[in-house]
Amino acid sequence: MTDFTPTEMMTIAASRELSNDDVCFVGIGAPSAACNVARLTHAPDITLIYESGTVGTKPDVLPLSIGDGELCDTALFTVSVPEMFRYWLQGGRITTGFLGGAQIDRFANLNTTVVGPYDHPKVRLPGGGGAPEIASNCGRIFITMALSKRGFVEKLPFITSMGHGEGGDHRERLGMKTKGPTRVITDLCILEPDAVSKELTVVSIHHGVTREQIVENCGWPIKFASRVIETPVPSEVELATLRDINARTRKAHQASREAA
Amino acid sequence: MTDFTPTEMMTIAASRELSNDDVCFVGIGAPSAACNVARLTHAPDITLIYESGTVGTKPDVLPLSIGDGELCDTALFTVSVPEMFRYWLQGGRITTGFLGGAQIDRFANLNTTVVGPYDHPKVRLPGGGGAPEIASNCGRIFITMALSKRGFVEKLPFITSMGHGEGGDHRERLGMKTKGPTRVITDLCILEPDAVSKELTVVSIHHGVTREQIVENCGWPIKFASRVIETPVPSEVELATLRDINARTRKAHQASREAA
Amino acid sequence: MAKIVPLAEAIGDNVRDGDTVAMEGFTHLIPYAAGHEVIRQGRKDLFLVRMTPDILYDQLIGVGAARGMKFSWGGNPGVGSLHRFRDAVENQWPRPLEIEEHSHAAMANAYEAGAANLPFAMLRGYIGADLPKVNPNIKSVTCPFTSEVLAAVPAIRPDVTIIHAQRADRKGNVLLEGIVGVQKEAVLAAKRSIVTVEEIVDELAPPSPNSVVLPSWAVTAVSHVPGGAFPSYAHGYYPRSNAFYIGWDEIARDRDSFTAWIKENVLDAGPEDFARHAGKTPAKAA
Amino acid sequence: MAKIVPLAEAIGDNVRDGDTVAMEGFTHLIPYAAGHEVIRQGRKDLFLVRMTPDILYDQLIGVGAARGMKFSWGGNPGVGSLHRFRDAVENQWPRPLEIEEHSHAAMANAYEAGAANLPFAMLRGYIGADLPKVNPNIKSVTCPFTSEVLAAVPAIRPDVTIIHAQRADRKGNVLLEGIVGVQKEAVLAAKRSIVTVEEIVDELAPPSPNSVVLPSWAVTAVSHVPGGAFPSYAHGYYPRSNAFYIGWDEIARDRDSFTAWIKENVLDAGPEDFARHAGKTPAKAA
Repeated sequence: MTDFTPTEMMTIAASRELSNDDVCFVGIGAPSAACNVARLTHAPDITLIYESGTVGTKPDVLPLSIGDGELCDTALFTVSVPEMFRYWLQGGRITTGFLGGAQIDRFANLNTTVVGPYDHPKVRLPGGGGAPEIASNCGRIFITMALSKRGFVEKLPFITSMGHGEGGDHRERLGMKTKGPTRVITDLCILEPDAVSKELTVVSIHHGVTREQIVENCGWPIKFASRVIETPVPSEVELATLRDINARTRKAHQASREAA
Repeated sequence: MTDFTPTEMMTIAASRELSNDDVCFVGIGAPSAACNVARLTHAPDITLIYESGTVGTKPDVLPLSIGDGELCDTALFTVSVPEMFRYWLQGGRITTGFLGGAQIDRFANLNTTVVGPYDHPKVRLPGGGGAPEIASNCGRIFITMALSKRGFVEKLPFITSMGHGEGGDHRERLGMKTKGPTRVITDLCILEPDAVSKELTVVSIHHGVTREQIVENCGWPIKFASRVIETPVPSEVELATLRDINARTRKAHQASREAA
Repeated sequence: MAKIVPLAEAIGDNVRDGDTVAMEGFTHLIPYAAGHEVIRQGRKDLFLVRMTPDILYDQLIGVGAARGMKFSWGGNPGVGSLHRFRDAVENQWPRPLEIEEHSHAAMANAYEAGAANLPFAMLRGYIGADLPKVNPNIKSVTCPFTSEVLAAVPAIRPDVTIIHAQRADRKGNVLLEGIVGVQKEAVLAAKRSIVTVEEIVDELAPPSPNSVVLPSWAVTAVSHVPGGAFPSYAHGYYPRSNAFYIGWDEIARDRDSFTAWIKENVLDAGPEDFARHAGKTPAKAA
Repeated sequence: MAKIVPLAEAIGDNVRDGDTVAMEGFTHLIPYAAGHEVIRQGRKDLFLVRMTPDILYDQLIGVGAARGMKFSWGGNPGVGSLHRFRDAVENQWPRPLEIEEHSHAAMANAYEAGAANLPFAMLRGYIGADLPKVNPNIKSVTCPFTSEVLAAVPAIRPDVTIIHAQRADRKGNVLLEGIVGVQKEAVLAAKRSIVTVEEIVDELAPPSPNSVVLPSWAVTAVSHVPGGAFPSYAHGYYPRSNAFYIGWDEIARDRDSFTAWIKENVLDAGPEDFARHAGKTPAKAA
């Protein structure tokens, strides 16, 4: 299938990275869609956890918030938020965490806190929430963000959650044993940190996208790996599954709007 | 009623100290009997907590262990043991804790750990269990122990849980804000710490007991308060309630022995 | 023992100007009716605490009831910004707002430490993040066995915690079910606590011996306010109004439309107005 | 994902000579059948961890399977001493037993810290008590905000934790109910874990969304052993045999009668022998 939107490609590319053995800490938006597409296609036994405390959820529609009733109704069990962060996240039980943000730098550090100085911000963003500890305690991190000059910046005004810090072995030097961001999945391409420098590097370009588009939409001089492939286009099943769950979600949210 | 055993007197004297507003951390044996007699007579709304995690229990028969099924079946709710010790005991939510021990000294410090040196004990006792933190975190402590020279000793070989330490303001000096042992209820008399020195002092003598008996059964030269009363004898209701619950308990344990 | 009283009395007796107040609820069971009563009674100079300040705290900030806020994520979930919160931080309208910002993990641990009567909480946290540079209440502690350095934050000990729950019995024992968030910890960490409930029943009847229960003697006041969590939800009673959350973006973007909304829906309304949301659309899991 | 296997295989695969092993259960759900299998397989040099070592650990100590024990209360509840434990400590029979002794609060916090992947636990504890003088694993930590000094103990991280639970589903998800003790923490703190269960069912069907569940991916092996907690009990299945606990005092007092009992009831028996205790006298709360 070549009739898909860039966001659909991003979501489906993310879903492919997940397997039955994954225990995922899911965020709202693209990660939630990606995880549930994986669950409904190639990874039926994947475990999805939302930070509201719901473990092993199988939502029929995507939640608007991290704590929608649907998540609890379909969960294997639900724990308190302190337990979620202590036993499950800090306990090292999560294989894959998803993050996103307003801004990212070349070492996959993220900012969701402020634009401008912290004490006198130009734009006050929502803040980090679970991100600082998701970034350090999950086995690996996937980041989903649309590629844009505003989002992919040379220097972050604030590091909300650390990716590869200043690059190289910075994580190890700070005592972290987890991998950190291993994939950044955008609407145009997929990036991976370079094995040594940890600088994000294009490894896969989505169908129909040019290198020029990627360069133009990145705030730093973006590097390409020596071998760059084309991201396989969404299969019919992937696309149908994503569109179905999005349609069910729209319908459910509309119903709740009418009932309100 | 004057037809009662010393142990019955001890249990009933302890039960009288409790009120509807008390939240009690109950131990097995005399404390469990005393708390349940209070609940079945003058303090129907008393809250009984056993360290196994059962909160607001109303057992029909007395438990043999701290975690008998009866305690959970009749509880308002049951929490994990870490929660019990963290939120409820250390959280400062318990008004009255009960302790006992193999040995006690004049400042109501207790030993349930060893007789002889710790590394080469003559008798290895079960150990402290919850006692060290019950002693410091409950609002006040009641101790029930039969008065005997073996139990009431001049010097403890090991302090399992601190009462008034070396006496005086020792608790305050260690930063404790709780009262510590306020009553020691024995089968012969009731002791209270002196207001200043904190040395245990006889304040009430059970019916039919002489001062000589008390002196002879204590391992240190025991002091009497300037005003000593006679402990009111058990009422018919108190005695009937205690004997009923003891009879029910015997019958239940016998049944379980036959079924075993 | 908890007193079972009307909401106005519960708030009047227990929430004071200048108090540190936690109104908790992680998407679920957010105590909207109680928060509106706080606004109606004109409380001021409050220091608000909450992991996920959402619309309710946007409202409290927008009317100027708060001098400060301790939080870990201040947004409208799935929708975007909290415009009143942003206006306060970016433009000091209607008054400046002192902020103390943490991560979720730190806040959750800090409530837990408060409930456990510890002075601080420790966590494997904030590694490589900038918050410790701007928040002096993030320090460190060293393990006496391994010498590992961990992050440390002060325990949260609110003057008063306010939550919403499914039901209470006539003695004031409270049952929470579903996404229970940090509510139990927030209540146990506080000096005083208020719980609004959907129902008051003869028998609490928890479905499991291990259900989440707050005993009457650990709660200060219980008030019967059906629908009191709307537009949040009460598992087993009514669903979240995602539509309201989406609609709030428009209302709160503008100071005047916000102020008009508050007058009509808070100042000129009462706790009884929440009842129309209770059970209107039965929750799936009822 | 947990493997559902016979008990002999679960123990054979996961318990090794020299391991630090926690078989937890606070009066309720004590994994007797699994402990007997450990004895039958001749494991040795184990370092046993448990808050309340009762008869099961008396048996393991009495057969000489343990090199040491970390504990907080070592008695026969409501009855008296553990004679095999005393014989090991007082007379080094059948071998010396290294002990590391704590309070309940410290042990519970240490398991909790293990589950939370922290290197140590802190508590307001041991004030004025003598244990810190004889246990070098009790240290202190200072609050970086208030300068208060708190007790600190190392986190418990067993090589393997063994527990008994009411039921599992066919994927290996486990439900515990009633007095749940420290079992969840002990499993999450361990490298490997074995759960014996009364029943394996198609649907786990927890009675509440907040029931105590261990997901299959947090457990190593599940074995179906009905009656496997006897003479302890399984809430909803069968009651505690208080009579057995009372009778044990006589059996364990003497080395020969103990050894004869072990031969007859452990060495010459099997996990299937526990089945006769399952459901024989239905529990009240079933």
